[in-house]
Amino acid sequence: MQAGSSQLLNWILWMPMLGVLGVLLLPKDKKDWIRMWSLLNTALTLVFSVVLYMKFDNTVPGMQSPFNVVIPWIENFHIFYRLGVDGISLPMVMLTSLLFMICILSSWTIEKSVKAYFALFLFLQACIYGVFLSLDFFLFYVFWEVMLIPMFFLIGIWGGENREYAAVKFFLYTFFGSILMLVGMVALYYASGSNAESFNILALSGGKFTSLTINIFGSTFSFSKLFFVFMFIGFAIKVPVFPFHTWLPHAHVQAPTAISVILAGVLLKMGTYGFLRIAYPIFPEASVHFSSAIAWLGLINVIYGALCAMAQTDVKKLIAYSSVSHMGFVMLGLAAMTVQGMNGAVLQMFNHGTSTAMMFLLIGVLYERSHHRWIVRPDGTKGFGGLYTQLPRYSIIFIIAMFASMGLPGLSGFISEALIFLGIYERFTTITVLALFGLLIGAAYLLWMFKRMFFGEVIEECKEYTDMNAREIFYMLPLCAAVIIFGIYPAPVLNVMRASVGQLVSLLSNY
Amino acid sequence: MNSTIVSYLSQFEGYQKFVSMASSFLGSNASGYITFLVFFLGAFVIVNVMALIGGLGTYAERKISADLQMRQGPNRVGPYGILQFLADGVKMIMKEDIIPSASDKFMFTLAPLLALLGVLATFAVIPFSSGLMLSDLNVGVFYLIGVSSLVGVGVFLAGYSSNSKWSMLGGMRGASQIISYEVPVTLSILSIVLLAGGMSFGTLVNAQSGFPHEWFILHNPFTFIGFFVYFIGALAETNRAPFDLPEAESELVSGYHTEYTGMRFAFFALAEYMEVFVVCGVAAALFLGGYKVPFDLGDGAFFTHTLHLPEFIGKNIGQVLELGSFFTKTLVLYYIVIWIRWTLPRLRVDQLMTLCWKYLTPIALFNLVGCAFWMYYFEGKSLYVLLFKSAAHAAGAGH
Amino acid sequence: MFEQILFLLSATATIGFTVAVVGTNNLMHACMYLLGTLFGVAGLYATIGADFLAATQIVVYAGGVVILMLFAIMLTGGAEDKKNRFGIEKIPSMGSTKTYIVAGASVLIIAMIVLKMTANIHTANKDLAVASTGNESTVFNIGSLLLTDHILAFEISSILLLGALVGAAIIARPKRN
Amino acid sequence: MISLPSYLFISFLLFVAGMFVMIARKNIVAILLGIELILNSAALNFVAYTKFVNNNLDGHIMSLFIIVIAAAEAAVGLAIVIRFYQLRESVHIDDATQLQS
Amino acid sequence: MDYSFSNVALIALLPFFAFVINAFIVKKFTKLAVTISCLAIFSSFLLACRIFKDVVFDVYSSEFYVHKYFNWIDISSATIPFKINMGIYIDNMTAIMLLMVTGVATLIHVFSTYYMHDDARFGRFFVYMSLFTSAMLGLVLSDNLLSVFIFWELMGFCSYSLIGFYYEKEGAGNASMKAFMTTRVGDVFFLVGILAIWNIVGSVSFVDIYAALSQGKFAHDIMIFGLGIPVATFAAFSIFMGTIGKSAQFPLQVWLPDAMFGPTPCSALIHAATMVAAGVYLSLRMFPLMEAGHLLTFIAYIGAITAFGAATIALVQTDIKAVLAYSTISQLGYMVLGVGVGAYNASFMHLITHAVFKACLFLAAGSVIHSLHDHHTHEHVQEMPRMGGLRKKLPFTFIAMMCCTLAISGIPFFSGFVSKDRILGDALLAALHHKVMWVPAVLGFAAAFLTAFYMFRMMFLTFFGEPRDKELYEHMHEEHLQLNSNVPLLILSIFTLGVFYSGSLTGQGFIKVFKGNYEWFGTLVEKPHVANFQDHKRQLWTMDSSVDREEFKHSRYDEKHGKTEEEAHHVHQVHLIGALMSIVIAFSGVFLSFLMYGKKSLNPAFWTGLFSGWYRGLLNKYYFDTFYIKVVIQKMLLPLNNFLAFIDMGIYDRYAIDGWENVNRWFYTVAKWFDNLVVDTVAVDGTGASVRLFNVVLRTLQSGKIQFYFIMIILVLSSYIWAIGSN
Repeated sequence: MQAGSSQLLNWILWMPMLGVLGVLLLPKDKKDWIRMWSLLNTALTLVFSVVLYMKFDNTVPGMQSPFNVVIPWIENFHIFYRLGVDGISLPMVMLTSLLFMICILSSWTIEKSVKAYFALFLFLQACIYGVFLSLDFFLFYVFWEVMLIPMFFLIGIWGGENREYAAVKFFLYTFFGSILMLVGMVALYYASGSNAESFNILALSGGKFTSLTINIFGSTFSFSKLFFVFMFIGFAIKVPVFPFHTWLPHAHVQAPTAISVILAGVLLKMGTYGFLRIAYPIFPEASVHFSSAIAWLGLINVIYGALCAMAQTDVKKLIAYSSVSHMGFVMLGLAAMTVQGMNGAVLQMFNHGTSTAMMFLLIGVLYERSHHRWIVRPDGTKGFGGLYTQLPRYSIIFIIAMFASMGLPGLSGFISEALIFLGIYERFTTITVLALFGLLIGAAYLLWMFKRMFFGEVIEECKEYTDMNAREIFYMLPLCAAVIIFGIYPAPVLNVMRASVGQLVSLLSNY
Repeated sequence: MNSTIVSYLSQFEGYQKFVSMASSFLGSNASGYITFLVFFLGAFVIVNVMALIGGLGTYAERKISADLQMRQGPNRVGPYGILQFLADGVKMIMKEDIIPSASDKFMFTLAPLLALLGVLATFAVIPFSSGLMLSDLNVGVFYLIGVSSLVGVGVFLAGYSSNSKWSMLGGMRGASQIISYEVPVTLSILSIVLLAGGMSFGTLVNAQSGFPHEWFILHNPFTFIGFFVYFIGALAETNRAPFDLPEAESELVSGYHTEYTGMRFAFFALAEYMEVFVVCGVAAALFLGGYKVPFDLGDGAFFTHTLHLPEFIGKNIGQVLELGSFFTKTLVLYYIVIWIRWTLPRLRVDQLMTLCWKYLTPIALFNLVGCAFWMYYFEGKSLYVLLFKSAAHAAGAGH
Repeated sequence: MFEQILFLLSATATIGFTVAVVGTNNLMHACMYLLGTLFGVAGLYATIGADFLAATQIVVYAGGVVILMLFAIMLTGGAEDKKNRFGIEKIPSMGSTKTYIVAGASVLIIAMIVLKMTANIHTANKDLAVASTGNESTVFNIGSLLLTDHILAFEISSILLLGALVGAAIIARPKRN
Repeated sequence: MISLPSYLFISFLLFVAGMFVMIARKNIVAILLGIELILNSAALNFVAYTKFVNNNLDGHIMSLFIIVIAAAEAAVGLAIVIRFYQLRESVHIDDATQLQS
Repeated sequence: MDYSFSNVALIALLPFFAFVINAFIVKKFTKLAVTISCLAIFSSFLLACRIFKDVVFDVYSSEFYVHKYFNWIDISSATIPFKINMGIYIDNMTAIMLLMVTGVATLIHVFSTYYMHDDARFGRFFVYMSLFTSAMLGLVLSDNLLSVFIFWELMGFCSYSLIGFYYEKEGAGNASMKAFMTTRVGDVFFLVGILAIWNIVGSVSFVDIYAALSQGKFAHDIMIFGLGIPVATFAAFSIFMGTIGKSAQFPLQVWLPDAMFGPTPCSALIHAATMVAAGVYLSLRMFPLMEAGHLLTFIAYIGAITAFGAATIALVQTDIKAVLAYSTISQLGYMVLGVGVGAYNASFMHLITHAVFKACLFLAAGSVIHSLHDHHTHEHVQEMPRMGGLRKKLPFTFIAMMCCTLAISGIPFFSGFVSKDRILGDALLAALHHKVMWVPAVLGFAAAFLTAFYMFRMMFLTFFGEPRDKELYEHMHEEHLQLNSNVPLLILSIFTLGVFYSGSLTGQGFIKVFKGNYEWFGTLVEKPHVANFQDHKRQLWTMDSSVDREEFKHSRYDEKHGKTEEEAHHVHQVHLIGALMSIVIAFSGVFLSFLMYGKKSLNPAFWTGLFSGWYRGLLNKYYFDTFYIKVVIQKMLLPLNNFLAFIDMGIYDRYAIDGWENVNRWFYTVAKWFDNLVVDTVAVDGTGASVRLFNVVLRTLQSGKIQFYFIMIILVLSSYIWAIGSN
């Protein structure tokens, strides 16, 4: 530990763990105590994150040394407990803190083994913080993997009717990617000389493996290109990028509301965060080499996700595919490797986190009333109709969420998408023009869904639904505020990230 | 050895002259012998004075209880009956010394001696004043705790060796009670040790000052609670009401000393009253500033330097003030102990244990951890300093 | 001078009480003699400057262990020999001639060996033996050592104590119904 | 007078006495008593050596741990004795031949 | 003049504040919310008046220009700068636009308090209107394309919300979605254009774009889809696609008629006066780029086709609002045609005049609809066949509507004549110069004829003749002069007079406005100067390289660009012809309509019967909707979606991903067999058996006596120590 270092990151990381302990100590029957405790815990974490944001120095690129924590962990293998925060991870940490607090509120109605639920939930939070904050590759990997455990149980126990299948699929799929990543990690460890810095992400980055080659199966490969592909698959599964995306609709649809929110709002960002933190800085020349491939995959994500979303009759599945589409924009921004594109990508990560979280939360609210999610039932009848008349407050918030997701100017999605397009147009003009049609289709499926569910006469079934109650409105408000405020004035987020992103871009521009 | 009776005396010229005179008389360095002599004398005086105080304790108890019950109390022997305890003592000595035939004679005789020994040994470290302290051990408090647990052995042996059911039960109760309550008491003391940074009484008392806000009891919320934990635990350790279960008359005739008569019984009684004084003294020393006098009058500097009194007189006036301070605090606590005895009803055995293990011990542990946190976060500053000095500092009053 | 007086007293007490522990046939008395031995050892500690250790010895043994043993003796039928529930008479529990002989033989062997060993070590280290210097307070140093160099042992022993506490409570609790 | 051999001798006596008690007595409590003696002898040895040979505090700390272990041992051992007595109405060592009650 | 950023931006911000406040209080304090909205827009109007006053009466110059900006997004890192600025940009055109928008919006707000009063969501309507007005004003004030795009989309959102205002109706949902999606098609292209311009200029501020144009930065090609396209053409086309979407030009005109599902005041403001005109405004702003991209011919064609096609469809509509909707499309087509033929300020003038008279027309139609209340269905009547003879009951509405109809038909002395005639005159001039332009010119004149015809058809059907639905007529109340119902109409109808816009009838001196200038419009509105304009010609791309492009660069009314005497005379001649032709055409249209619907000497049914094929086509709007919905969406897009979704979940996920399960199953069957037989039975159990042998031996040493063990330990230890010691 360095002298004078702040323990803030440790607090943020371990606070949820304290929460888990507290939940475990509370008696099983005191459900409200457990909920209140979890809420208190997440609120405290949020406070810590805000303090972190306040103390953050916008002008400094890279890791902010006052927050760094370095403690030897397994010294024989040069594994350290190394935490740090920079402009890329800070928005993610803020997002995580905010969403988890909101999700605790939205999970208030869960009655099935409350104790286990909240314990796992807080555990999940800690793991996610671990991923976003760790600077040691091994530590990163550990959190990355451990995160699967609570997720598996949360989907598998509290999910919908087909939950076991979804949980197992999610687990195996992401696990497959992680194994490739593990291979990459080990290769890096040996390639960098297995010394004290071999797991240090910062020390590894900067294009040190450019000219290295490796012999596998008798043929020679470029070390960096080979392992960039490995890492790429590992992260791409999490994002998810086109051929690896099929776990997502299952997991989202089957997961309970709060978990869907976390899945879409935070978990998907871990993939793109991995690119920004690991794949790009460590293999810059390979990233530049593969950037057009990434751009094409991103384009496919955008268009394909949007088209698939349009065909869905299950609202949640529709939103799940829309996440695929939106994460495609992030991939496009990453492929741009310009300052606008990268900033836009990070901002889009944040903005998609808020807007898609709103969508999932709203669908959760509706599901609590209707207990089904069909826009059109398989037999062709309407699942919902005239909700605008029946649920006016709900509809207004839904409109905000929908248009934010669609990228309406004045709401948060637009700025990030515009920045991404400004960034990528320079390098891939054709892809940009094609990807812009993703916006069009995006608007189409959302509006079509909205039209089918909200307009028209109230159908018989919907007449019993009650409008959102105070708790539900309360937890939607911060997200609404975020969506609107960052849509008009994104500087609070952009200022934080620009120095770090700029550093990354200038690294990449050398290749 | 920070401040003992010897080191106090050796700062005066008279003593030094006496030592050199004795050395020349003996032909070798006599300081060791004289130190031994001083210790011996000091111990003798203190033991006797304490025995007196123990005796007076019985008188005080009777007088105060009478007062509380609107009676007269002893009033025949001496003025206000103040010599009553002497009369009782004479009566005790005159009584026949009975040893039950079925008892274990060796241990029957050993038990009261052990009890008395345990109490008297503690006087070695009690800080009556900065000069009047027999030995300022580095492990003072620790020593005190250890030695005073001999009382428990004595009580138990008395109960066992009497070979009587009442005694047996009383002895068991006494021993278990003393062992149990040692835990919260020690933990509360430990939190004070944490704040003062040492276990010698000199360190502990010197970490405080004359005014109440400089005492450890008002140092932080944890010590404030800790004082009460200590006090309750000390009551139980000395078998005082409302924890006087080992000698509960209504249940066990007279508890572990049922079979004892005469001077052996007097030893037990004396031990009890002296132990009450000891625990009150420790409470005063640890929590209430001990012998400290306001405005640092105790070190005599005021009298010698400002009033230009001779050094010997000035310092001794300081010592007297300190003694007064210590005894005032101790005796007030003593009064409270007696007051409690005549006010509160006795607990049941299980309630006693519940109180100890389920309430006092966790609270004491919490206090200990709390004090540790306090030390860590506020760098050991007291609540008063934090509230007023820091506020003054913040207001720009200077550094 | 004090120290030498104290040493003489303590050594005498230790040896005397130990012999008494071995010699007595009354378990209760043995226990009391043990208390004397322990105090003697505490005194010995004090003579070589282990003040904290001496205090600990008194606190732990006099306050805890001896009383515990007294309790145990009392709860297990006191000092007298007893028959077991099968009615078969056994060797007296405080020992018989036969056990004394066996013990004496064993002790003799080990005593010889230990003496030989200490003699070896002693001759080997004769030059290294330093004279006792001034006795300073050990409290602070022990405290800091416990929390720095020996922290692991310290923590483990605390866990051990906790385990012993819980374990003893559970084991000694009479069975329900 | 205060020298290493004298301490070692006292410690040796304690050890031998403890061992004798352990072998000769058949009462379990008595055996535990012997164990205490042996532990004390070891602790005394540590302190003596550390004083006269190393002149540091390691021996003290070791002795502290010995005391701790002695306390724990006494607590658990006596608990077992009491439990054993409840089951067998005996504290005779030779009655303790079965691993289960 | 002191124009700080804040006091100019206040024009747009006041309605926005009204929106924010109203959004929260509208449920509880509806009246207060409405008042706040109206006051906000009126204050904006006053502020706009101040700017307009400065433009016209204080400055008297064409160089009125305010440009202030602030830094909105700054993501520049240590090495790479990147900033996006937002700002306000005021020139003469902006000032006129501001006045028009705020004025019309104020009157419509006032009218809405009457029209929407009985509606259940009276307050919420004003919330949307405030947001819309602020967005429109923001667009007008914008100094760059990105903020134009932002407000553009915001207006789209308001339009969406207001079309879907009656969300209980199924049709409202469809219409709103259609409107949003159709304009969104254009918007996507618009965004492409913005990106292209940004990539070249490094900014999208108008000033920077003009500067870049004059420096010739657009003179290169860009590779898209493997094709090389001149970047100016690409950018101009993309931007113009935005205009097509927003201004409902061919082929994206389908949404505007459906947009009439919204409340009539919103149709007046959004779908007639302001939002749809914003598309044309954008084209005018980007006029130099259009020129640089050689896109004007294309624009002219699009405009003319739209103007003519929409006019033909309007002929057969029976819904009063539908007629007005198609006429709006048609008039927008005129404006675009004006852009295409280079009639820069004529086009802009038409934008302004059209806004005024079309807003008035819609409000009048609203007044008519509001007064016709069907007591059976409890709905308002919009169908013209059930009207007729309303002149007597609605005299003020009739006056207002008549003025506007005269204006739109191009009758002299009314504003429509002034502006439309100039566009047509320029079109004629262009046609004379180049054969390609004949088609737009002819279509333009034909559309003018049709306009006069269908507008008067509407007037005749509505106000003249005998009431066709007697019961409806009986239930109508007499109209009285009322501050919030027909006074706004009358105020608007005053401004349909031509003198407010021009000092002349045909472009020649008639009234001197100020300082010897006849034309305040011509003085104030001037084509953006692009000095040293470098033309990028690409041999393979340009349709006809022989065309003298220089001709298109200056409007005929551009006084500043000195023409030779001969040229001026030529222009004058052509315009005179054009004016005469349009007067003749207008009157003949009116006359034909009078014959058919006034005097009823010609039976419309005969003509429809004669051209029944055409008639069906017109009724079905040339099958555009059918094509888009039935073919493009239902036959192509949705099946594609379903197919992809099926591939994704049904085939790819099911076989390619989950299929691994079978592979695994085979593996573990083999592994299980191996494990059972070899590992478990032979290796593991065998080891156990061998251990058991030793047990038998060692068991005998267990005596169970502790002291025995203890002695053993001592002996063993002793021997061990002995062994060590003896060494």
